Amino acid sequence: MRVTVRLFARLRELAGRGDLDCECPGDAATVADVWQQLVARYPALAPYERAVSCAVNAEYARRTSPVADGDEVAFLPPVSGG
Amino acid sequence: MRVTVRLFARLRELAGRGDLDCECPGDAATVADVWQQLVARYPALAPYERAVSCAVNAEYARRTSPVADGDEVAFLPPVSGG
Amino acid sequence: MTSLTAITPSVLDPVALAHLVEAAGHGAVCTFVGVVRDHHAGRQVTHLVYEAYEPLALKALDRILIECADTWPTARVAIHHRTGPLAIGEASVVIAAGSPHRAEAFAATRYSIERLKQIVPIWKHEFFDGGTEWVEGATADPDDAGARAEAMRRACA
Amino acid sequence: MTSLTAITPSVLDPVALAHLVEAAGHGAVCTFVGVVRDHHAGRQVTHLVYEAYEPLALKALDRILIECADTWPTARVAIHHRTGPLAIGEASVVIAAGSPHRAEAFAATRYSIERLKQIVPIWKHEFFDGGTEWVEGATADPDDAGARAEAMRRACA
Repeated sequence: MRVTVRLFARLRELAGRGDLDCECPGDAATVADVWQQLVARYPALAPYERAVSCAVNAEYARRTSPVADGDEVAFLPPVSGG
Repeated sequence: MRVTVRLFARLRELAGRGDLDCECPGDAATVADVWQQLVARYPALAPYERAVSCAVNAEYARRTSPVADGDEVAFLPPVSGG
Repeated sequence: MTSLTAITPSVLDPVALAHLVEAAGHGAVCTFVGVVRDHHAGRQVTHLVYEAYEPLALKALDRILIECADTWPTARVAIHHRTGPLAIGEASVVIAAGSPHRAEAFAATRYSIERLKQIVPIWKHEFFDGGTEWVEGATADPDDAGARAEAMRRACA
Repeated sequence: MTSLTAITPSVLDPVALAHLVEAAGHGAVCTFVGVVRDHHAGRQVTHLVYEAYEPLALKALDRILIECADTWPTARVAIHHRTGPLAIGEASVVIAAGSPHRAEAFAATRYSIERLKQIVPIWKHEFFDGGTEWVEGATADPDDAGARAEAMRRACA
């Protein structure tokens, strides 16, 4: 299955892009699986392991949340609005 | 000695006027003396005895504050700005 | 030229007041507007008239600014109160506070409205269907430490 | 037609936001404006760029409005946040809350800015003399009860 990954702010800069496709092996995967794939491809993201928040289809999600083919999975560094 | 008394809001309405002159016997008097004179003339003000604040020459004062000839003595019902 | 404190029969301008408290290095501006309500104590209010002992009211507003400066030295505060007849929905008072960080701006604004209601000689004359009434709140005593502490408590400071 | 929540590259308008939270029976309007500061962490800031994950940021703002409605049912709240490049002195965020009495308006405004900083996916890119830096604050977790309690505490509610 394939998901679209979105990265923001410093994560986007570390990866060098804000949008990318990610292939996960098999039919079932979680947000954590997508993150693992991502870090394998962009090791510079690894330090954000504990600080990152995630969203699936523009709703906040947990690492354990399931993702389906075609989903948009976003990884968010600590926020700093205001 | 003579002072100018200023009354506001409901005190003004109870007395029927906002400015009046007040004669105090002798050369020395306090705000409390002026209030006594005032209540003698306008008994309707008596219930405000405990609730009233006072000012001499547009500065907050105590009942025991001295007043001098020509001073402006103001009596203020509880305030309600805002 | 707008001044930091005013007692005025003119329509109040929150934007002008907010500009007045801007400063280099300020990251926060908090504004409070008191608006004439259409009802009070279960009665339909038609309009209000505010009366002030103007010279003392101005001094009391200045005193509030000094109290704020003592407590939040980095904040800048402005307070304007309107007098005369006011229609429902009009602003009776506007307070603005600017500061480097938001905590001081919020606290100084809230503290100022609490203190205004305690010590500024202004009176609200309420006109409602079937009569009028002078609203009477606090007996003004600027030196009452208990009142000042209560204003600080409400300002969460 | 201005909406209660917005993530927008346009200049923010505190007056329009204050109008949005007016209602019959409201006696208080509190407004907070966050302003771009000229320095941060000892550095001279030249300008900022805000980035947002817009669809989720809008949902997070709506969530804050719902939390406010649960806590202060009589208050009406509006929140606009700007994105893109901002100069020193420009408004990055405006929050307005109207309510019958002042306590709710102050609390809802303060709570909203605290929650915004906790859970709204917006990032500040700081440009200063000699470099740039992404500011990173809170790890966003809307369900973190401790964070929400801290926002309530700061709102003095």
